[in-house]
Amino acid sequence: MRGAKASSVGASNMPLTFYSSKLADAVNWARKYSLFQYPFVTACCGMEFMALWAPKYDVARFGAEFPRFSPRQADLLIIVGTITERQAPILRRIYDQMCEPKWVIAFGVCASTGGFYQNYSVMPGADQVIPVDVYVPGCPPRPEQALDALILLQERIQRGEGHSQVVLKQEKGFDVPLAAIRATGKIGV
Amino acid sequence: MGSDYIAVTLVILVGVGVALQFLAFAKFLGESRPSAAKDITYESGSDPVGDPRARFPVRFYPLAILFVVFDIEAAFFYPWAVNFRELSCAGTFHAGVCSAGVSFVGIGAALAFMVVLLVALIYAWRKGVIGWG
Amino acid sequence: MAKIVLDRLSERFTGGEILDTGSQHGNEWARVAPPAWRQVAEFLRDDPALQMNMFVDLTCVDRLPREPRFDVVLHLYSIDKKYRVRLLSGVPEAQAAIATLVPVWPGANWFEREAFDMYGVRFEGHPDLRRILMYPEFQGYPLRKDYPKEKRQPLLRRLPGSV
Amino acid sequence: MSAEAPLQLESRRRIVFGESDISDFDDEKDLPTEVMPLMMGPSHPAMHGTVRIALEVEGEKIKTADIQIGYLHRCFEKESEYATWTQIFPYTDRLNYVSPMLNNVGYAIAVEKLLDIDDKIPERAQYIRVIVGEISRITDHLTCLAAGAMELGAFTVFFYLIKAREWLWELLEEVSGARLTHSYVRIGGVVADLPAGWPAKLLEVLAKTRTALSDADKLLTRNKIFRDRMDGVGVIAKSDAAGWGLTGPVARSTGLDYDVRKDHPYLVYDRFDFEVPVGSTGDNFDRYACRMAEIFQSMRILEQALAKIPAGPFIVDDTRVALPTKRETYNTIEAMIAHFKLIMDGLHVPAGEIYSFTEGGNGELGFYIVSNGEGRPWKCRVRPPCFANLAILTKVLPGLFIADVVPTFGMINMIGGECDR
Repeated sequence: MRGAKASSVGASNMPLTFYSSKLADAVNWARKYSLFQYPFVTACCGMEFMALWAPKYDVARFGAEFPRFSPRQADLLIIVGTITERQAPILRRIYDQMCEPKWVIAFGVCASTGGFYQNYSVMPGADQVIPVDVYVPGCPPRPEQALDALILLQERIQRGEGHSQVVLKQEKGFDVPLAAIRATGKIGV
Repeated sequence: MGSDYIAVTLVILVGVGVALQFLAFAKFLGESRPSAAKDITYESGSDPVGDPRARFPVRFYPLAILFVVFDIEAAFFYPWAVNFRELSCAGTFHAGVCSAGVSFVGIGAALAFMVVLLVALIYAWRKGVIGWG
Repeated sequence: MAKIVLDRLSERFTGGEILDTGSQHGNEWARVAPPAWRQVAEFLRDDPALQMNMFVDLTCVDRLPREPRFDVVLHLYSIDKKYRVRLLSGVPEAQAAIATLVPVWPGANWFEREAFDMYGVRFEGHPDLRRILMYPEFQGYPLRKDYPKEKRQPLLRRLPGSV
Repeated sequence: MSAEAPLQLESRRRIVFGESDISDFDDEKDLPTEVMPLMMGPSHPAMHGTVRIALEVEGEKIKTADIQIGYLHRCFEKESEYATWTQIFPYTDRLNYVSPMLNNVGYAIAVEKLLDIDDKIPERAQYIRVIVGEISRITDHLTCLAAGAMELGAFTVFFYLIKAREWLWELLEEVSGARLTHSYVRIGGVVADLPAGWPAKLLEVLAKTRTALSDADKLLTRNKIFRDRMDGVGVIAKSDAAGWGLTGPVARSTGLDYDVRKDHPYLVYDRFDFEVPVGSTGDNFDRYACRMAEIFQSMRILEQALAKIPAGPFIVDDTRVALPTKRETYNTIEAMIAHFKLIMDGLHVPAGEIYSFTEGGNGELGFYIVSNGEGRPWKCRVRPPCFANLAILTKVLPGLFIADVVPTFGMINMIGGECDR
């Protein structure tokens, strides 16, 4: 077992940190294997993305194959293809409407940096408007790269380094918002 | 007789318990950060236009009512089906054996019920309520 | 692919509407004076010998040093006769405007909107002349030679590091 | 109570006691309804992510539809003005990214005509271009039908057809090195010869694809639900087809028999016999049937091409245009100089204009290229077939239901890269 990651709660109440980090690991484990993706598909990478769902490179093996076409029910936003300046507000709107915790994969070079379209209409990378967790190079990336990116993201989620997880830690002081413990400071309320 | 009620209450308790458990997980273990941008209605990424509370054609209403009527009609068939053999037995019906001959009450009750609703269905159909015209 | 198109045109329009004709790499082309643009187009569609009924393409070429600066280029095709022709018409930058062809071929609608969006050539009489590819807040006409390639006009950016 | 008030009551009474048919309800006088604007936006599963349709809806019926595109405008023309003639090939891959080879071939033919070397292209290169082009056409139609069926709920068909497409992509990957963005064609021929044993694999894959297609066909073609959603929906009249500039399967489904491979044969298409499937009513089902039939015709072409392909060079050996082979470059000074000049100065196309057109996945894919003799094109315009095919939806959509937008838009096969360029 990895050493219990000391969450930011004070080290004095040792059982609390041990308990909360174990629970955090458990919760992150649950999140990592039930990612519901919102496929924000725009361009050629979409064809490779279809191949990802198809029997040969099946993404269902990683528990992330169920696409949710509403941001309300999704926690993983996969940006597949080129994001143009006209698409940017729409991408930002979809990202805002997703519930935390949420993660973002920029699938393909165009989503990561704009690729070889450096011109007036293409936005140089989706991270100009939203924070991205995992960048996948390739134009289009091979399905194996996409699966690798998914595994990379799952490891980040397990370590609690996802962007929205980090932001939450900064704002609320600990990884998993154990409202009950936070409210009373005691375990097993 | 008492044990039946215990079984039923147990089923209800477990059902409600599981539901509440999921709600508790969501409330205590999930992050909740409401924001203005999150509350805007989702209209495929675009700014929502128009007001959803506009007046829409009346056709939706009769169609919905018809659905409710025939859905509940289907629900009535379950108890009838469970007791069908008992109802169709003229005499007393005990442990799967009917003492007297076959009575028409079993099938008749359902048929009467269906005919009444069938007439309503035909009337609605001819009025053009079903389908969009 | 046939000389007959150019011959018919020069027979029919003797009043100087057809400035020049030619054939290059197997394409017949004719340069038309801008005022006669609609008239020549209608003739090509309605003439029984030509019947140019398929609207293929309409675009604009920015020949910067040369005046008139913009060339509106129209490609037509006759399905039954299998003739093809290219009509060019020079339009100066000052008042870059030409008659619309939407009443002649409805397919011209989007192509003219795109030519307007990319080059700024106005099409008089077009039912709905607005940008088609770029967003309405975009200033300028990107495909002109003097518009720099990477001059972005972003709608939205986030502060680095912010959420 | 003014004079006409009782009349108002009168009509009210007539409705309540039900002497009138319900269809009278809908006229504006009795129960006026308001039109509700609805955005079927870019980020929508059925809108391929790049089209927004601003609908005005009255209950379920669409009154007006304003199709807004441009969400995937990647400035192909502006990029091609800053790239050399050979560097434009990767951009052409990403035009109609469902059938990239057909774009490569279309662009290469246009530049070869400008260079006046289109008659010096070796036979083998032309055959290879036809073969990889037809494979790309099959993957185009497979993807369109798969996505169209999935949007109507037929997920199994999606898996069958995408599995078939996977086999074909593997073949193209063997030939060109990439599954989707091949950049395999060069000016003057192709970049490399077919690998050994490849034709045998192609024949085997064609057999497997036929079984996958017959499975999908059994699931869909006589399926009542599918037919109800497709028959008589989104009808396009044949008289409209030419005026709107429709080409490809969308035009052929209306009965307009126009296929560039038959009417203006290019490469070696005139040596193969194949039919052009033509529909009759121009509704969604005809477009589906045309694409399905075209796949089988493309397979026939492939089999004949594999039988007749001659041996020989796969690229023209004119060093002004094509790179000499590696062995020559290292061994002879002339090839070294030619190789160096071609890499450093690039290709020089004589000044001139050309509009060359080929049969792309969605119809007539035209390249209008203006060159002023430099290493870069002055203008390289693409005539996108699906741009014209999509424009007619503004006329077709009003009157349909909201649910009918999905199959109609799916069968038009609008590809973002090609439509917005």
